[in-house]
Amino acid sequence: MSGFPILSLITFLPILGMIIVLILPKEQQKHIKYTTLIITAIQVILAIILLANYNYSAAGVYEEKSFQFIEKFRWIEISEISWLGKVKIDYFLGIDGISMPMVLLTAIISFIATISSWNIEKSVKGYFALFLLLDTGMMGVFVALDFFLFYIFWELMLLPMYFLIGIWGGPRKEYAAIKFFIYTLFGSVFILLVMIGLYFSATETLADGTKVFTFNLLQLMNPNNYLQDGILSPLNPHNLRFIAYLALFVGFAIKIPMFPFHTWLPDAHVEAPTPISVILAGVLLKMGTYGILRISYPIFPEITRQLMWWIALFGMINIIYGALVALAQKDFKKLIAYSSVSHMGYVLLGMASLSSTGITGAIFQMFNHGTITAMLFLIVGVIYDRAHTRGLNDFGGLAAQMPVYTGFVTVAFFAAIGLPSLSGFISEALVFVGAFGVTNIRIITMISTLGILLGAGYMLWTLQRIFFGPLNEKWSSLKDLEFREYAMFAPLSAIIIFLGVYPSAMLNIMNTSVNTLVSFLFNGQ
Amino acid sequence: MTVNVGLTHFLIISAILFSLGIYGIITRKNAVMVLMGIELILNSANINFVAFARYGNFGFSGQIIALFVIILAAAEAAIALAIVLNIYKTFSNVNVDEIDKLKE
Amino acid sequence: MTYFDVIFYLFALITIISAVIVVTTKNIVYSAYSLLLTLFGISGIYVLLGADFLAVVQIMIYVGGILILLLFGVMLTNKITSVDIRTGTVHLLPAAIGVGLLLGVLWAVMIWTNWKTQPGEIPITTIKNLGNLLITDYILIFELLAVLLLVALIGAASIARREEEKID
Amino acid sequence: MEQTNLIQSLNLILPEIVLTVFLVILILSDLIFHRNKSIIPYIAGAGIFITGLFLIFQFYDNGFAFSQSVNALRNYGMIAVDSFGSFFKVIVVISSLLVVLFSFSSSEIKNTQDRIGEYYALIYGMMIGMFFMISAADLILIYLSMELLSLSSYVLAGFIKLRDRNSEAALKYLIYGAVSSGLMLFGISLIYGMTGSTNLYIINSLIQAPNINLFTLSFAVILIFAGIGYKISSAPFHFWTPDVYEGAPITITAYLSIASKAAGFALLIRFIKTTFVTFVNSDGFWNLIGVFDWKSVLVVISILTMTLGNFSALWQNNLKRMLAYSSIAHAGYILLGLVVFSNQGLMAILIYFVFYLIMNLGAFYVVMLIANQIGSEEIDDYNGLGYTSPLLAVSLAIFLVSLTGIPPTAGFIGKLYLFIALVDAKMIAVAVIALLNTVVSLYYYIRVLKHMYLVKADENTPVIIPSLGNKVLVSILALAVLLFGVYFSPVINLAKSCLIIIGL
Amino acid sequence: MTEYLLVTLSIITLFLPVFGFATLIFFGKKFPKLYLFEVGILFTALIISILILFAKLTYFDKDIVSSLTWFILSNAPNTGTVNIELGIKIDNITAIMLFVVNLISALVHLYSIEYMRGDKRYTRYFAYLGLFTFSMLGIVLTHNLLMMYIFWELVGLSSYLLIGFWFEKKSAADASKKAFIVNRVGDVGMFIGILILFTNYKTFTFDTIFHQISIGNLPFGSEAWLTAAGILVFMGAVGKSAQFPLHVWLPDAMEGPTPVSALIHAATMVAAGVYLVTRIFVMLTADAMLVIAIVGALTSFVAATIAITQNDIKKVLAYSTVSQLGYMIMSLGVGAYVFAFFHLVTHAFFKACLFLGSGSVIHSMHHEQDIRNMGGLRKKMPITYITFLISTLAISGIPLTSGFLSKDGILAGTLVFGKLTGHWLIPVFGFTVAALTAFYMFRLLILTFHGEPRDHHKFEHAHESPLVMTAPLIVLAILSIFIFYTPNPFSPDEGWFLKNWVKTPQQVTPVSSRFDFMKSESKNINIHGEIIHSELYTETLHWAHYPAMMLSITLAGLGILFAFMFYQWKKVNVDKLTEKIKPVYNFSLNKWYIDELYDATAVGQTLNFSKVLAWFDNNIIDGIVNGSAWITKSFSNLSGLFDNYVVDGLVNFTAFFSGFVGFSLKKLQTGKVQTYIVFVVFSVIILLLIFKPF
Repeated sequence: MSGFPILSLITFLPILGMIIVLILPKEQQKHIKYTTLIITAIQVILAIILLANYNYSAAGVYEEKSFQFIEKFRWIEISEISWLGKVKIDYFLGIDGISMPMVLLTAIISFIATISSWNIEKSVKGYFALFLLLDTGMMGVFVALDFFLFYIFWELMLLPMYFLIGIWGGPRKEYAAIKFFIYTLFGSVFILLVMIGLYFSATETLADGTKVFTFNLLQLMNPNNYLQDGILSPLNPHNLRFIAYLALFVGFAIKIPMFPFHTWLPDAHVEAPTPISVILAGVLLKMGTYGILRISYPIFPEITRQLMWWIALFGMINIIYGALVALAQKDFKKLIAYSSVSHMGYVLLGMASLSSTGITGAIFQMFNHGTITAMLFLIVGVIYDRAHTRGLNDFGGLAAQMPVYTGFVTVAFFAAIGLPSLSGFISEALVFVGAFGVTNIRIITMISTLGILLGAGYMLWTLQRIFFGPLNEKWSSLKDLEFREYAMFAPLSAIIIFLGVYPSAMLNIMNTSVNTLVSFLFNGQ
Repeated sequence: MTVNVGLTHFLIISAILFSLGIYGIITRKNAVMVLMGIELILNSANINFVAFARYGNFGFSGQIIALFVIILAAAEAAIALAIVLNIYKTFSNVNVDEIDKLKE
Repeated sequence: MTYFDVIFYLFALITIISAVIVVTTKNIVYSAYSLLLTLFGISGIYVLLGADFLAVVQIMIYVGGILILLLFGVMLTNKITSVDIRTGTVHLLPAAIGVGLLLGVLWAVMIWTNWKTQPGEIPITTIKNLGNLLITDYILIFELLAVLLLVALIGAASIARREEEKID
Repeated sequence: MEQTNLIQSLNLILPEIVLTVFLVILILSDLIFHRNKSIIPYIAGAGIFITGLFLIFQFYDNGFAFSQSVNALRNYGMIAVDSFGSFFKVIVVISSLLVVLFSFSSSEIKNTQDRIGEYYALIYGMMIGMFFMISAADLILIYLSMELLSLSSYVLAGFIKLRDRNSEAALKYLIYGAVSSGLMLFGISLIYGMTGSTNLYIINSLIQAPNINLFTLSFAVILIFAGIGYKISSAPFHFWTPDVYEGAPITITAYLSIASKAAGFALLIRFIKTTFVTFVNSDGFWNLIGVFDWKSVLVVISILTMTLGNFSALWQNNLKRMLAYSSIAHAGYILLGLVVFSNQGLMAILIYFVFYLIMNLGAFYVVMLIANQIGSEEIDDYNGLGYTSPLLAVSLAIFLVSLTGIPPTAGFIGKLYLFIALVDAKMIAVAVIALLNTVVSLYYYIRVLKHMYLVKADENTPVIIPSLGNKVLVSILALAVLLFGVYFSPVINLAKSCLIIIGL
Repeated sequence: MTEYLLVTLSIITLFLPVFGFATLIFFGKKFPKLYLFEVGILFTALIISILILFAKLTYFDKDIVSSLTWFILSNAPNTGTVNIELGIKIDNITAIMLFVVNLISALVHLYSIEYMRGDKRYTRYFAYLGLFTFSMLGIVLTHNLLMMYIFWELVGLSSYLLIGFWFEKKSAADASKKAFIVNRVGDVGMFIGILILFTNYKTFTFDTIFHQISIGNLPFGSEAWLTAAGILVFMGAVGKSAQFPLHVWLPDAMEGPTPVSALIHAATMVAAGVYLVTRIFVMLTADAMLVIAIVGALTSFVAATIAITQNDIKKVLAYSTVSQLGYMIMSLGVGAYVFAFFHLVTHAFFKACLFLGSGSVIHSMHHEQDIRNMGGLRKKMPITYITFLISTLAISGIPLTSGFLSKDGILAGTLVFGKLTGHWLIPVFGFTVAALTAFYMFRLLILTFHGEPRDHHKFEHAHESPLVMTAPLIVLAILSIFIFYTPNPFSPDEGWFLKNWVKTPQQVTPVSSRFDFMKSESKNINIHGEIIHSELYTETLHWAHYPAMMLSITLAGLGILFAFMFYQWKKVNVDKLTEKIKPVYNFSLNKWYIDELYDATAVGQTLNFSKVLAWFDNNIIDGIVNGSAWITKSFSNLSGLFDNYVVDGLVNFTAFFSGFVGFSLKKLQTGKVQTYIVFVVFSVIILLLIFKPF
């Protein structure tokens, strides 16, 4: 399936859906919901088609020809300007082993989130319109190979997110929304700056031999493309690459969120409506780490090598710190929020190892954390819909009341703890194996393993406080899951268990690309 | 006074007039007085033009410019007066410093 | 000390003193009249500078036009009970400081700058040349001024004209 | 001044002439149809449109008009017609056209139906003034055209009599304007004294003389800058802006915020480029004459302007006033394009103006439509508007987001090119400050969105149903913002072709 | 009988239970009778495992290994691709363990049918049992560390589920949580150990790792790391097998249903730790073994001392279990490999029997667990009594029982160790514990079954349990007779069990890092068909055989004697005695205050720390990063105006700052035009002075 622009389709399909939703009169809530559902379902199907046609041996990472489903054409073309040379911006999409899992994840999570949005009452039309817009933004970030395009998609998500939190959120929604917005914008202005800096440091040689400045990520990865005096070019003796790397890293770290930039996360999560928390935790957090892997690493390999210890250190802090803070939470959702801080720490640690095992683990962890945390937030949502409280101490003994629900909860929790035969274990194990293999971060890795213990600590404690012990009579009327909720939990649990038992399904996708990335980091192309 | 009157003397006059104009504009409450201050400024500029033209031997351009400025001053004065009248209609006084509904 | 000088100092004195009165006296009518003096003084200075036509214009337009306008303004915007219509003053101190500094700067500028000067005698007649310039080099500005006056006319009329409008 | 030259000159300023002619027509028809003046707006619109056509026809013409015969360097005219000027004139024309369209549905203007002729006549006056400002190459012409612009706008600012804030705006505008133009005139007189000429090109050649007195020169330049800075409302000469913008009728506020700002910038750029730049080197950077440190002055002023604008805007509860401050902030951003003193930056400015025109006018338009209904621009009256009148709210949101400069809106592209220019000139620090300013600006823009969407609609939330025409116009503007956000090469190409400022 | 068939069979046994688990989980609600299906499955599994045992012991001398690639890691650019393998290894130990696990599991299933009858989550219970059996078999069968770890965690899960089976009881819920987390502590160590090994050998498979070590390829090239790896992996065992200091979870685990305690917390899962150590035995350095030995000895002693004073029948058994596990670990530490494993098996049988017996008692006493309320039950429930007696004899190490054989071996081992290395403390511990064990076990027996009933009401209703419950008891009791293991009740060595089936493997650790007595020698003299470690060792073992036997019998006898004197014939007034030694008594009664210690230190401090951090996070980090909120808040209180903006999200220092700046800036906008002009004049002058060009 060459020719066919499947990536554009999967990216812009939601926009189409949004238009349909906007056209539909706001009374027909059912139609609006079903439209969204169908759109996202098609997305999932498309993602599966992508997977079916995916070439496992193609590396991608830095060389254009081995990217897959490439769509590339001149988007902005500005002919010769004497002092600036040609300006060109490409519409350049393509996926490799690093983005493929993320595309899958995005499709799945959006679909699940749509289902869980079913009980949205307030101005349904606007909600789903924004939801679909957000969907496009997320998908776009993962398929874009042009920095400019990437940035557009990256920012595209901000506004829908702001509204989705701000309008449909909890009591302190406005605060949370603005906080999220300001934080992310603050981060992305740095990205923007680095983007412009890179633009002036490297040129791409066109077919006709002319050199033009470029936003093309793959070209920016090639050291030969850099100008002698570009501010960010390695050839320039006093270049600003180090500062640029830090700026870029901060930009991404805020999204991850990396300690100490994580404080927007609990607020946003606690206030956001369930489906949005799902999206936020399931997909948005991954963009930070994805960005680092896709942009920071290959464009600044030498500085990456130089800073790996620090990245690992922050990974460790995230793991331990997140877990400890989670231990002290009284609010179910906040606890989950901090648990994702901790889990994203594993991703950082894995990436810091710069070994293919570690990075594979990191990407796999990104995927698994996506599914697992999504499930956890859905769980919170279910209980909140019924009881309208999230206090960990308000419950007790629900296991007897809602056995099926408890079953799913157990799966999710133990997956989060990293119980073998569930997907979480494999990725965490790979992260540790990879990181432990690197001499200078071995100690950090050893300390990080405490995360496993603490994780078990807060998760089981929660499980016990909410589901075990004598049934709190107040809740003796709670219903067990209904079909719609089955439909959200079942697929996720299935994925979690399947990948736990047969991880190759995901690992094979990444292997080639990750190896290429690692060797690129150390030996260049 | 030994030194002959030269360019500088005229310039000094214009400088003084200019300063006085500014002073008037800033200090006077009555809008009409403020307008008078403006007129002073314009005149001081005019003196400059004419004086420079005279001593720099720039031909008549200086005078022409002064001419234009005078005409312009007239137009400006007309409009200014109209606006002041309008203010008087609405605020029933013309004290510039009391007209501060729009602020911060 | 030539006649020229004497006359100059005379006019200068008139101008400055009356200008000072203009901006200091409490009584609006007085200041209006002393503005008249100032303008006279200035036109006299024009004469000294050999701009006779300009001097005339100054008197005609300023004294005959603008000053009258201003007086009308004064009259129309005050309930006239007596001749002395007082006006207050505001921020004197900042004005004093600011203007002092400004004057200092100006003074320095005026004295120390080496202006572009070259000897040349006062022409006999100015009107012809002025007329020439007006319709050659400065025709554009001349025309533009016409437009400006037109617009000013419309504008002034449109505002000053009294009619009943509903206030929204 | 021989005939041929005059003919050429007249040819070159054909658009201005057309404007003047239509001004006269307007006044006459105002007298003729004094019974029913409903036709006047159409005439006005038509006139502007035709002017636009003339402008397009000779878009790329360039040359000097009205050369002076007195001095040796005779080939430098009072007016320099070039594509740079044409570009800004087009901006002016478009904005005037839009403002005329706005005025159709502005309730404020409707109330003054029987003075509608004067209203448009004065707008014409402003336009003529701006046209001459844009292409003036002679200090006196600059001064007079600025005065023409100012006088008309004084009146327009106070056009709605008997509404106190209107008249107050007019008075303040008048006094402030008169003073700053007085300062400017004085500055001009000093320059005249030093060089004996008022023609920028001649001045340019003369101020390179060694014996020039730098102190006096810079004093004069600063005085002149006070005049121009007041027009582009850049700190510290911006104080009139919020008051006048809030007081004036919305159509006029919109017009001031775009057209006269544009004219002011065109004037500033031409003034600096022709007076203080000797040549443009191969990289497109301008070589300044060392007599006055424009770079640092402008850096300071632009940072001051944007910071001051943004931070004061944080506090505004009146949307018009907030937009006033935001327009100050944007003046700061645009100045950034100038401080790099390169064609790169100039291009960025041109691009920015196109987008700024659309988004700012759009914002004001929506504010006006809402004000027509509820007669107020207080942010609190916007609560829940997003639910009762979605179209307006959405488009306002789009405009504001674009003003913030977030993709995928045109505003982002504008900012992007400014920052590109800055980085290209290695002025990273300034770029960072500007970016942080953008973040700050988010606060107050987002506040409006918050009031419109995050506050639920209640019974006293107005339901605003704009007429079809308004709907169409708003949507066109909003879509344009989005469209240019993703496909902007035509604008870039246009801007690129309009960098010619004829000079030495 | 081909290898292939054997492998297939073992895989079938492995997956049968999990199949049962799945079925019950999904269809249990609809068809409550499905539990019978599960029981059936287990007996099938049992039969198969018997087949395997028979086949392995008769037809195959060498180990059977079979594996498949699970997933591929390609460690470019470091070293080529690494295959992560799943695989099974069947040697004699595996075969025997398969049988043991399946047997006890099957019996417990059978037993539970009656014991758990009427529970509201009846089928769920059997499902969990199935899950557990699966995981346990996995541990037994696996041939690599990763799978070991995986199933390790899975048994942890199933034990978590089963301990917390009656989660309505808070104590039960707590116990399950405690069990899992305490186990996790051990697992972290084990995980790091595994990491060390994998990082060096790029494989998880035991044999490959051992081969690498044997060819002198040490982890990070140093023996220290090898020791570390050994000890770290051993930590896993410390957790699972409830060794000191992580033994605290096991007694609490008694909150689970009694059959579960029998299966998981007595016979099989807790033994997994021992099994793990037997697996990695060959790579243990001298230091590692010493550590292990000491841990084992300590555990057995501590547990025994605590057991003496417990009054809950299950608690006593629990501590006896801990203590026995300590024995096994200790014996591995001292190098008595075979006896460790031997004891593992025998202990599995008689301890299961004891627990099921106690279950039967509790069942008939309507869930009365306090032995002070029992007594005289031997008339009411004879079968239970007999079987209980036999197992008690066995655990106390009285001749003619299996327990005697294995224990005696272990004690001999310790004695040898003491003689050869001079660590005499370990045998001392060993023998003391032997005495104590005999004492407290008989104390339990006497208080429960002998004497007069203390709670007559309960006594009236007491009755012998039905056949489904007694049958397992009988089976297990019989299996505690020596005859199944050796013809000569006084020399285990002559038994087929030790003679043919279980052999001490050869150490692979570098010679320099072994005990002297473990340095293998070329000279090969044949005593009982094999050389354990070195000739020296064998000789010493011979020397130690009889002394050890005598000593152990005497001590056990003494223990029993005291027990009878205290509780049967009341020669000594126990209460007076306890009064005399109150502090010691309380110390023992309160389990050495270890739980309290942990709560005070590790757990409590972590929680406090986390609270501190949470506060830190909410205030400081939030403060430093997006600015100190409290400044803003306090300011906002000052001006209600500002409040509006706090809500609007300006709640941070930058916002506070910008707000403040904005506030002061807009103050400039006085609305008085003349003020503006003052500003203009001044700014003109200032501009001039700043940028004056000279």
